[in-house]
Amino acid sequence: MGSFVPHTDDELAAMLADVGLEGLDELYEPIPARLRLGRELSLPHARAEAEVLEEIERLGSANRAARRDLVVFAGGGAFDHDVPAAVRALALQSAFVTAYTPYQPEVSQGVLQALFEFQTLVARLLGMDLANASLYDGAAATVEAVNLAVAATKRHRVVVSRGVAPRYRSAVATLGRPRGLEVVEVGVDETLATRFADVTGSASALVVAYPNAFGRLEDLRAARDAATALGALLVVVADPLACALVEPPGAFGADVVVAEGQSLGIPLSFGGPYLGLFTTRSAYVRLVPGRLVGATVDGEGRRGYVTTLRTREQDIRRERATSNVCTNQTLLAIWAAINLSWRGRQGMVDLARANYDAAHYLALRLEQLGVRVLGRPFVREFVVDLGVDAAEVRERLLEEGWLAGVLVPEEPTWVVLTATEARTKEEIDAFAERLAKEVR
Amino acid sequence: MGSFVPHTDDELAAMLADVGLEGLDELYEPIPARLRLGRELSLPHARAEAEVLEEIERLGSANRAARRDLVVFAGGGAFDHDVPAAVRALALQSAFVTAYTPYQPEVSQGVLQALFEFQTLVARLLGMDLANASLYDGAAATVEAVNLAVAATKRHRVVVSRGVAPRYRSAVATLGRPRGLEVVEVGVDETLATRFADVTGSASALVVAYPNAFGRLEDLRAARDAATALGALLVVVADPLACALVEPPGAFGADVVVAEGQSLGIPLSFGGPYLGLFTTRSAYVRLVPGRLVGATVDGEGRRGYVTTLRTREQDIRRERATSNVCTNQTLLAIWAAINLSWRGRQGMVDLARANYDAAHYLALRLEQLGVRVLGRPFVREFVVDLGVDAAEVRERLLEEGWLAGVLVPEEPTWVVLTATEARTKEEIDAFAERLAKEVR
Amino acid sequence: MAHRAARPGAQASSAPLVGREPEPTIFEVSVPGRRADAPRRTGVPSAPLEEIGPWLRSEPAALPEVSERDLVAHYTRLAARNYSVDLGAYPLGSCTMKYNPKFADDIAQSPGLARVHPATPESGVQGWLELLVELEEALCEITGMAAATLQPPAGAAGELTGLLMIKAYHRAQGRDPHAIIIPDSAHGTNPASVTLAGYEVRTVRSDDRGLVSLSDLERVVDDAVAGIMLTNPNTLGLFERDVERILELVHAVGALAYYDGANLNAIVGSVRPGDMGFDIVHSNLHKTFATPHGGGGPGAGPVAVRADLERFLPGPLPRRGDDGKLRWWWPPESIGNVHAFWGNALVLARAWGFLRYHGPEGLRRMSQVAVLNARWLQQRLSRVLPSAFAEPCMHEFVVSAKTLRDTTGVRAADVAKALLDRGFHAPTVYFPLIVDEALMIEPTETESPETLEALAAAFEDIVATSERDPAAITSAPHATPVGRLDEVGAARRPVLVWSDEDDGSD
Amino acid sequence: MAHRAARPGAQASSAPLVGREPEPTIFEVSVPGRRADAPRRTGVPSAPLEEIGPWLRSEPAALPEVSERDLVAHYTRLAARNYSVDLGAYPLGSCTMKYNPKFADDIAQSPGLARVHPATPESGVQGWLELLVELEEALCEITGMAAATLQPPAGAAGELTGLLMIKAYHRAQGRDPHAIIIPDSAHGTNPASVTLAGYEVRTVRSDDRGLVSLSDLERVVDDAVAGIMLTNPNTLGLFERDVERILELVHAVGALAYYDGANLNAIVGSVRPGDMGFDIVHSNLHKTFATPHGGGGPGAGPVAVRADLERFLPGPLPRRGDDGKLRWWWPPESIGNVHAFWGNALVLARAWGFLRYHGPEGLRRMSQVAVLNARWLQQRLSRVLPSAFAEPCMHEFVVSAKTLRDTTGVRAADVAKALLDRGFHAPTVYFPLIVDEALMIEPTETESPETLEALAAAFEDIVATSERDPAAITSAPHATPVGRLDEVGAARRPVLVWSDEDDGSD
Ligand SMILES: Cc1ncc(COP(=O)(O)O)c(C=O)c1O
Ligand SMILES: Cc1ncc(COP(=O)(O)O)c(C=O)c1O
Repeated sequence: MGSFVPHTDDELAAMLADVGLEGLDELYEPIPARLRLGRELSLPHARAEAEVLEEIERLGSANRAARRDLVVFAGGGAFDHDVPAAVRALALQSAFVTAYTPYQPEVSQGVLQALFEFQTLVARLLGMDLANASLYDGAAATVEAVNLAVAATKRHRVVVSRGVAPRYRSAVATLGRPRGLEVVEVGVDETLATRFADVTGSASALVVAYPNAFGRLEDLRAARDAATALGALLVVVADPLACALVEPPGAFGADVVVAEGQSLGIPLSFGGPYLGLFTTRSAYVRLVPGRLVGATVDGEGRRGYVTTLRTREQDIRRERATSNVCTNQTLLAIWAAINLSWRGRQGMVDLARANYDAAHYLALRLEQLGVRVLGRPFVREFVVDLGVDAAEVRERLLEEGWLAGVLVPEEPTWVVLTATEARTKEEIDAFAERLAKEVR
Repeated sequence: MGSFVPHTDDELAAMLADVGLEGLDELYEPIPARLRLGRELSLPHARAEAEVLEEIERLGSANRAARRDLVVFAGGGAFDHDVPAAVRALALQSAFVTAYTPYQPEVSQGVLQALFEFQTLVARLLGMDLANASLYDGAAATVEAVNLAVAATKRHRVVVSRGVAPRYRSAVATLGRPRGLEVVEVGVDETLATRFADVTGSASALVVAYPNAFGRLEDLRAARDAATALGALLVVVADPLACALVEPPGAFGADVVVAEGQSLGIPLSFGGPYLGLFTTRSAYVRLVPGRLVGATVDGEGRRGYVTTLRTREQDIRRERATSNVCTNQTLLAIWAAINLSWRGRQGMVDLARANYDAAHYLALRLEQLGVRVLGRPFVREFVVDLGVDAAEVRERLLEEGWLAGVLVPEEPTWVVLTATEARTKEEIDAFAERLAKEVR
Repeated sequence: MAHRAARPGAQASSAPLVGREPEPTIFEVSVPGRRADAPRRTGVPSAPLEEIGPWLRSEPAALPEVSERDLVAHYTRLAARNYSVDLGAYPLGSCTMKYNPKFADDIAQSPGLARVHPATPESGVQGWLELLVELEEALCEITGMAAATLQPPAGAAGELTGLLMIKAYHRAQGRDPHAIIIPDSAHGTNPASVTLAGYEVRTVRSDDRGLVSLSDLERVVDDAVAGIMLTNPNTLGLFERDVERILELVHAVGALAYYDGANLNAIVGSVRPGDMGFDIVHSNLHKTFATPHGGGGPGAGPVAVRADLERFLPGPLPRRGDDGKLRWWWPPESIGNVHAFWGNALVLARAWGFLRYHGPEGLRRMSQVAVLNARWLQQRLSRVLPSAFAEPCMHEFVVSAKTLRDTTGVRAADVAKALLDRGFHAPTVYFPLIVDEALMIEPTETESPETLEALAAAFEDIVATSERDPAAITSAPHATPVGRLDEVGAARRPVLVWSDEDDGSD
Repeated sequence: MAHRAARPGAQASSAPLVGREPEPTIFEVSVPGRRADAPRRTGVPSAPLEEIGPWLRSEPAALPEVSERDLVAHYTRLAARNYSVDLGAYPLGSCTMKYNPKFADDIAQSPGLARVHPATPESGVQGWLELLVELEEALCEITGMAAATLQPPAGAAGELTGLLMIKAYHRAQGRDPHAIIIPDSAHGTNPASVTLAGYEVRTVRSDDRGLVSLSDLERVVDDAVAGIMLTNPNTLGLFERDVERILELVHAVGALAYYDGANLNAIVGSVRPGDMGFDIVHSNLHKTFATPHGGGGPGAGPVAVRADLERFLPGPLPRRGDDGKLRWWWPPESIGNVHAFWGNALVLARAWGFLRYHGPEGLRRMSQVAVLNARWLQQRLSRVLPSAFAEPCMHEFVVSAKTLRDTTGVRAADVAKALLDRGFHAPTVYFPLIVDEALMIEPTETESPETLEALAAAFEDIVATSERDPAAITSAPHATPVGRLDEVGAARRPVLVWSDEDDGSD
């Protein structure tokens, strides 16, 4: 029987005697007998760790893993980036991995300072005044941005561009509608840009993606104007890597900028744990969801860090908290902070550029092979219309070791493609040739 | 151009100016020009770390790795054991990995205490008074044991059993003969036990393996008597895992017990880095090669650890040092110490027993299939005589995913087989069936 | 009662290494032009930037410029400034800071799991889907439920998911009651989630046993009630023995009962929320099933439900088809997705491994000993720090430093800080809100009797010192990298990002 | 000269975490019957023990009995009590404690390399053999040699291997000269290896330049000399500019010249031992090519030789056959094997990766900056700690605390200890033996100018403090887990293993 209980039988007996009991089962005697299970759980028997790991290897070999048996040309909020070895090694130090939320700052300066650096890095990357210490993922961050806008404007109508990723839009609906939000969608034009002109009335938030889920760079000046006309906050769902190359949403007057942080060096991980980035303007600091770390000093004037503005949080403010988030994604925030520091000022630009180059080369090759590319201007994702059922094409190409983009629910013949810094010219050439064969 | 030089060009220029130079090349001007290379080294161009790791994956896939594409039934000083995840994680903490030899004990208590625990664990396992803090590998430890015996007895004749692993015997010859040692070998009988009766004359050391390289348990009482008759020290090359199950050499009056420590949880690693274990009796402490860690106290009476009896070592004693060893295998010693503590008192017995069971089950299955097993009594290795060229059989079975034991240089139709705790009944059954088909 | 020899098996008794200077921020280590990265050569030609010309960033983001060497040193030192379970005991009540097995780290690193793109078609993720199905089944067996979603990335997200399902359930029946009952001892995420789900909080009081007051419950239950959220054992570490009666009252008005699984570590293998009558249950895998907390996440908060609620679960769910292949399936009345993908998948994989390692007996033993450790420590401390309630505790207990404060001026927060000096993490303080000077202590099953003894000795030493020299305790901690920090100042003038002008140390 | 702002990029300036108690040994944490391991179920039947009955161990070895949780805490805390390169600068002369890149850790963990049994037939290890061949070629190009063995697991093992080849070479020519010349500044492994090879040491003196005295060399060279061992730059960090003349004298009597590559980090890509005229060269991969030192190993000390010595190399060597396949090959007059298998293979793989990452320019830059850093620091410190010799240094330099001692009583060892308090590791002290109160400083190329400045400032502070308050320095260190330890007592009554009775702290 495996377990991490250290007690020997003798010790258990002695402790039971100390508390006046004869057996472990007696610990549950205060509980009405009919509520007690009275049998062993029906679960697989215990295994040694080596056996568990062997099972994991077996399960893992039943998956198609990037760079092992799959060349990935899919993004959609999950990109096949190189993960620097130093970043992984530093983030996975047990002092970070096995710590709790920094409730006792005197013995949590490591996590707190890392989060303070994270907040600074993210705010700078997205061009905003401040960032929080992480949310669950890009979808959750989008939902929280809407919540902030509702709280700030006291309006319940939310306008969301169809350029926002489908599962982010549906998360806004899942979590917003039950509490009475009216979620209105606004479509895109033939260049795949949001039709801001279609937006009318008043709203708490105008939510737009930058670049959008089709890869198209949106006109954030127009978005700002539209939001202002609505009396709404401008909420931008940004691609943090693209923001190293293009003006960040903050430069266009966005009120809240959120993002999926996976591109900041986090492994694909079948979709999680990822990292929700949340940034806003100083004016809204007291409406920010989740944890904020601030700098301060101790009695001797030594610099130190604490979680701050705690009265926004659920454990203090309870039903009037800005959010219910408690456990968030700290370790991934630390991971991203280390990665951003490893990449550095010019390195992030170069990385974004390498992705730009790879995606544009793929688009060029496809066009040369007669495939139509939609959604320019783009940074690193673009749409091709295959003219045939895209899901079937992806299935066929998967067998041959290619992940041929992500699907677009509303457009069954489209795929959104990308190519990261890890894709070689040879891989792109071969993939373009192969994909072009499927296109009608 | 990759490098871990942090300096920017501006900084290099400023530093060069500070030391009165104009370019980096000028740093070498004191060196006669004709000695300077004057061209770039002819080496492959620089690569990003991700590219280096991809090359490594490519090279690795051109190897047959245990548990990936090979089921290992070979030992010979290198066993396919489970490595507990906690052991790996703890040993590979950067505070251990990236430290130097503990020259400054006040900031090296981590490594020093780990080595002190290692010494204690190894001495207890092998039943000896004391252990040093590691040597390169089992072969080097055997050579050093002979050196100790020569220094202790001032005799230059060394008697080595043919039961000692071939490459250990040849290392003794390689490193002993040039300095005038006379290395005499003594053979084994039909039960594969050393013919101690054949040993005559006088010697500095009688070197015997326990169990020997054929897996056969030697009679260490007879060995002790033979050594005493020679006026020699009894040097035993032990299997540290077997010693959890059988009486350790110390119990039979061995003077020096050495071992290959790979079985103490160190990955197969294509043969290295492994770990030389070296233990002896207190009487010989001043002849011990390499590092010794001792307990002591600081000025406030706090317990602490230092390297001690340093006058044996090369940096102090120079040409009269007990050995030339400087850098040894500290990290592997820490690794083994953690592993021995994880396995624990009963766990090591159980592990040895699991290996005993697996090897004996394999032997039984082979015998049932008509294959003759040599070398009883054995703990976890035994010989089978295939009756055909063993190298060719191994080659064939390799293609099918089996590593069919290790060869015996003197006996081209023999293989030495083993089965560890990681071999399942199904693997053993299948392997025995397959091997039996090759046997004449 | 026998006192064992105090031996600090899991106590961070190690002395410090070097230096007492604050660690500079990475921005202060930065030097213009310095780099850690080195580019790949993929052979891909460079593309002209004209296409995005009007959008081009005018100035690169002001990220630091450091060498890999300095980055490694910086973050190695930051790690050295942080307490963790691996360093010592962490009796932080409600948080279940138990030992996280190392083999689970290998699971999370396994390429066959970690390198999988979430949008890979089903035929390319059969291994993952199998793992998820098995985990779902195991959680259902443990909680006594019928189906589960693994999407919620933490307990609070699970709560919200559950509340949205309660809403969907009532609406499907043409009803829309607007209130959720929670006890006054509830964790803050409960009321916060209630609000986010568009509900109103109704509080039910605890009685002097520390349990839900049945009479108060009768007062607050009516037709407007959509559900109740309970933790059992509750946040005082006490088992709500009236749970059946409570749920009866609630069910009688057509409301559903939600079980906050944060305290599941007390009962695994012995008692099941489903058998108590709950309709919806979340489990915090980062507590009970020992996925590490990561300094505050990632976690996972799967939500399991009774059979007739499966149709409302967030989608998609992994299900086995007739051909044996696993597919994603959308429950017919699904509330929608609550995560961009399938939840914190690698956290789920860790928990799967934890369950496989333990097996049924190991899991039962785990919870039993969690309770025994708490029960023993509660009794051991009763002389110096009396429990807030008389009931024998389950896996955690709440003591009150009220008497200590009244006699010495030393408060719960001071006791906590003094514990840090003694090589232990502090308990949870001032929660639950209904106990004055609360210290909530949860030793977990992975701490040995010797460690419990050392912990008790540390508490005793703190109380004894408080009586002798209270200032020594109220000025604690002394042995930490920084002393007590000015939290008021931090909130009054928030410095949330680093800037050259304002380094936060003025 | 310009003073830069001191910024502790690689300085361990972090404050301590918790506690100042010594960490107990694992034996003290042990409890009878406690276990961390859990057995596999392989289905293999248990075999009777009769066969080994007479041998059975009467009592299990007295290993500790601990939980995984306590083991993890123990070794996590031990790690927290150790300085390392990852924590801060380590200017330990002769040891080349540079930053070890993290991607090389991934190489050493790669299953395709790490899970290979050394006795796998050649057809199953083609990847490994290719790696070894490429590493051998690269080391030959870097050292200017023709062939190499990768077997020696450290520098000292390389030395002995080289000396055995010298012996084999002479014997093949029917000669057997018995002496090896080494300078008085040589590292201790040199004379120790000479003895182990069955040779006699002849010492050649250094002159007042800090270089080999040519006149003394003429005195000691004769027919009985089998070879010379030199480090160049030498252990004073000075380039032996007369190296050609030295080797000429040695070669003239038929002796061979051995290059101790411990200081190779000074010259890679700019100067090659082969071009200087050396016949045999070892390189310490754990120094120059940044494989981590592991607290004192594992290392690797490959030995490269000129073409006509290949036949003596330890075997087997990996060689490519006509069919393109790689095979093990035994040199015809091989001295035999010096390692049980093929050397510290995973260390070799790390170095292979380091070389691949750098490429030719990166390697040249690496050594250039190693020299620049030392040259700059030597000059920067000259006011407070004058160099032992006037020559401009290469990658390291030796200063003397003689004046400091004479004026304040503060010795080199005290300076070293005081540096620990200031967040740096200490330099090498009292080596080479020919310099009074020697402090040997090697910053390496991976330390930034800002770190050098901080290091210089720390030295200056120590010297200034010595002048003002010498006791503050002679009593150092103060900020470390333990103070100065009683080394004399440790050696007088050695406690080398733990026992219940004798816990070493009396
Ligand atoms: C009782 C209780 N409920 C809910 C939660 C919230 O869980 P999470 O932090 O996973 O969101 C916690 C967390 O500590 C808790 O203790
Ligand atoms: C000059 C010199 N030679 C030889 C050696 C020995 O090398 P190793 O420790 O690898 O055996 C060293 C090690 O520090 C050295 O500095």
